[in-house]
Amino acid sequence: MGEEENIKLQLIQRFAFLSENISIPRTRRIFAIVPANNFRQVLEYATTELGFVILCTITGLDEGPTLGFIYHLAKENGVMLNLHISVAKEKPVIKTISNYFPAADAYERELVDLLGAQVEGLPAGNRYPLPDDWPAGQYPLRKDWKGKVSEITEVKENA
Amino acid sequence: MPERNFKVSIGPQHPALKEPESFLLTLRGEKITEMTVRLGYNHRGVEKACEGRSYIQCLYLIERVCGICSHSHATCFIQAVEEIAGLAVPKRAQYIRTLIAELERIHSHLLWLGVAGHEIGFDTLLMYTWRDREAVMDILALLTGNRVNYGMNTIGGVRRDITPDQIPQILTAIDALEERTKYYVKVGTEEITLRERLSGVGTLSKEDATRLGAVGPTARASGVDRDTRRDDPYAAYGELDFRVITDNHNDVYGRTLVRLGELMESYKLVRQILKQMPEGPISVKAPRKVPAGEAVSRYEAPRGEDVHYVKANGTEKPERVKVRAPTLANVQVVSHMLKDGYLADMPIVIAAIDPCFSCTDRMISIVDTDRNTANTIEWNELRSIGINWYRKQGIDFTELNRNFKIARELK
Amino acid sequence: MTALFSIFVFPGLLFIAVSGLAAEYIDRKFCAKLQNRVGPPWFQPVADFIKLLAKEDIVPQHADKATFTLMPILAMVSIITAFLYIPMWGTQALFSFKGDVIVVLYLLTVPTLTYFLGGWYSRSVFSMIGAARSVTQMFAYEIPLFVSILAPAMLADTWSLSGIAEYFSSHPWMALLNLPGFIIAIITLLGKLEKVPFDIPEAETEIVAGAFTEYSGRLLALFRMAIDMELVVGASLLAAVFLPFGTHLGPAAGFAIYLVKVLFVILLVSLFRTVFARLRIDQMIAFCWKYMAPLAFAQLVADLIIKGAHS
Amino acid sequence: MFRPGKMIKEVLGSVLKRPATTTYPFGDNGEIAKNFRGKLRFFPEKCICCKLCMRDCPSGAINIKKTAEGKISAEIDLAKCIYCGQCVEVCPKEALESTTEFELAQLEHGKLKVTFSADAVGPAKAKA
Repeated sequence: MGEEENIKLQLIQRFAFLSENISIPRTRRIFAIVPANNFRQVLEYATTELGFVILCTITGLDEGPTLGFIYHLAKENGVMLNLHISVAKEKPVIKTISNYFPAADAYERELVDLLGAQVEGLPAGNRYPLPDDWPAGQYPLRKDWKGKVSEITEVKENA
Repeated sequence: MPERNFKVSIGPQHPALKEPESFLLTLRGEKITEMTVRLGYNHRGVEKACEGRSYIQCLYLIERVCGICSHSHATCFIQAVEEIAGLAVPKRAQYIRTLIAELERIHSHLLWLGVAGHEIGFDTLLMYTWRDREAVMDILALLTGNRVNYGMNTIGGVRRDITPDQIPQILTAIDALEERTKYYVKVGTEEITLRERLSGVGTLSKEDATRLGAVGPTARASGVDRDTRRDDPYAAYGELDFRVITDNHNDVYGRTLVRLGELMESYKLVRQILKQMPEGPISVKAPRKVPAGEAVSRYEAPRGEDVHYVKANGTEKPERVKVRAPTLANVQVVSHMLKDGYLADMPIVIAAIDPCFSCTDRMISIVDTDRNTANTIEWNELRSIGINWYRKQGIDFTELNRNFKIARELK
Repeated sequence: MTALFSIFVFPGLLFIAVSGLAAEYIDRKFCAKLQNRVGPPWFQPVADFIKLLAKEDIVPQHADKATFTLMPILAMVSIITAFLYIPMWGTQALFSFKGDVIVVLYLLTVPTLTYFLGGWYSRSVFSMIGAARSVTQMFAYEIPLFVSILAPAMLADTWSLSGIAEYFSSHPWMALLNLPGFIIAIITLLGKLEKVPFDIPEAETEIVAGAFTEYSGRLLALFRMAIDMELVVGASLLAAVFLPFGTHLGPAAGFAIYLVKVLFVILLVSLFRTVFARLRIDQMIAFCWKYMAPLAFAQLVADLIIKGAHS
Repeated sequence: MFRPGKMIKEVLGSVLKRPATTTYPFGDNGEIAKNFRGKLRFFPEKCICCKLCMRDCPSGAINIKKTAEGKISAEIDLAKCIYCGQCVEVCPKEALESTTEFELAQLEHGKLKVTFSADAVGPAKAKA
């Protein structure tokens, strides 16, 4: 039995609700769909007991009615655990994980700026990556966002 | 030195920074007491743009996320796409990708060495390393056609094969570079002013490196033994034999040694790849539509681990592409390293993570002219403001332009 | 009439301006050669100078206008004045009096002070940091530089530069004794000229251009010219004090030899600035006080002992 | 172990060497890789107007249209082109080719649009 299977078993043993939601598409890759309420337990278990000590990044997804967040965790030996949570778009509130991973700070700010997630407990700081005068309520990575592209028009000679 | 607090804004435009980003430093004399970082000046909306393009178009867009590590991003992205599409990339293509990857690492590390020299006022080192770097740039141009943005990858393989007559040329260049790198190791370890400026600067303990999630040579110089090439092998790395260089100096000097060591390893790797490269096809036919699915791809770029996440929805275009460039993981680390350092060490500490902010930010904001009129000037408007300003000063380029035009037409 | 000619044309203003530009060219070209580059064409310094003269002068809003505009001129004037006391060919300077060594060294300190004042009254952060660094650095290099030049003066038992040149011209072997002093002087001269490894006050990658950050147009042109002239004057001073060879061959040959000596010093300066990294201000001060100053004093003591034994 | 001025030997050795840099324009010194992806060239007589290149072009720089029966013209916007060479790759008839021409700067924006049409003899190019 491979290490991935092992981790899958351990996860299911601890969290029964994960039994149907873990897939292993290839070696060293584990995807798990986690209910948003249980996310912190799973994260804590994965980081402390299973040795997933590296946070690769956090991906934000627009899934229609919900916003999805994938936390890409990795072990020192290259095994990756991708925890996928979904929250309602009307109230896209997630808790910060920067207490576990200080580096998550930047990734979470990205979610705030680009997807309009509300991250609870995010330490104060500059916004990233959009400019300070970016209009409120505009979230570029949402599927319904259509920024008006200002074309560089033809330059008239000696205007 | 006056003992009062200065606020110094380094950036968005500053000679020490090759790309726009802003560091607000609070100084007490020459010591940095506080600093905040503001990134995002290079935000070009690449991730959003990918959603409106087909996979092959995305590939060239992703390749242009960064000039220096263009192959890294392209390969990382293409690996994820191939994984979703279930394409079996031919062995030879894997080897060619690895070869370009290592050549890219060589040119990137030599570039870094020069930049590091420049940041501490040692321009001679810059001139010499960049001169020698031309050897590897020539090889890259020979193999791929271009010095950067190689365009080597395509979905399902690579676009250009390595011909037998190119191999001796690569080997000669690598031998010459190895000689030179040995010399730079000597310069780095023996030249006293260089050592003085690098040692004990920007220290980062192993604990902090792990806690803050440092990646790449920055982490490895603090004794964190992580390298995606070994830990999560991709392309041909699983079949190659190489050492992961770590160092325990925990400072900029250590980072220099790690990069120099990695250069030496890369030379060995290039020789190995050329020796072991199997014969065979270089690509498989790829479908235009990629079945629904998701994949995460990791890649050890010269600056550290690059992570791409691709989600496909069964159409020609990806549903979501996420790029995590190595520098973003290291920004936190820089803030930590600069605390209580000297202003004079600021450039080299920032340079020591080999920052690449264009990678990090990835996205010009697609300016919404309706809402943002006050702050945005159209190109034409800007141009006419410029021309009129000069006219007011009594300088008019119209005549000059006309003469120029006539001269060109005559030619 | 001849006095006016000497002050404005030769060996005064015009000559030193031309040789300053030539020195900058030689410095840049040689540095490029050392770095395996092509380097600038011969007219580059002149072209830069003319370009700057044609540019707009911008005085920052919060700057002290009078000080800001006065400083470049003051820097230039003090350097030209210093030049008049340095013997070029032969052993006799244009003007000379007892104790002119002190005056020349004093006049050569003035430019650093003008950088400080000009930078400080620019009221820009980078200028102020650069200005503060200029002065901090000055305290480190001035002492070894002074002492290393005073040592030959002690040996020659005179306080006039022409006298020193005269003495060593008749005792050429004595000049060799001062070789360590020459090396100290040339290293500290790098500090005075603010060149690598001591270009801390104008470290480009840290504080943009230091005290000169806010300068533009004519004022910057004057400052740059002053720095170029300082290179020539510094090199001439070192040549007169430490390299007193061929001073009795008559004006033509003497002048040629003078040029060779100055060229030698300039090339040494270029070489040094090519092979080192820029030090940090604390390292620079530690280096000057720990090594340069004691060595300079040792030179002085050695010279005194020899003088005692000689007489 | 520590040697101040470690590079002195190296730099002095360079004085008599030929400089590594050259002045621009290159003249005979310039060397461009044979497979460099520079300005595109289009052969109207080979084109079958399948428009695969237009579909794959990441920046929408190519515009191919039939001007008359059997006559095809292509407009390539060099300002938009990112010189990736994907169009050359995808073309089934080799009607497109990357040349080694790289000095493409123009004073006027409009001159960056290059039209290739079959009207003229051979693969001639007329600047719009």
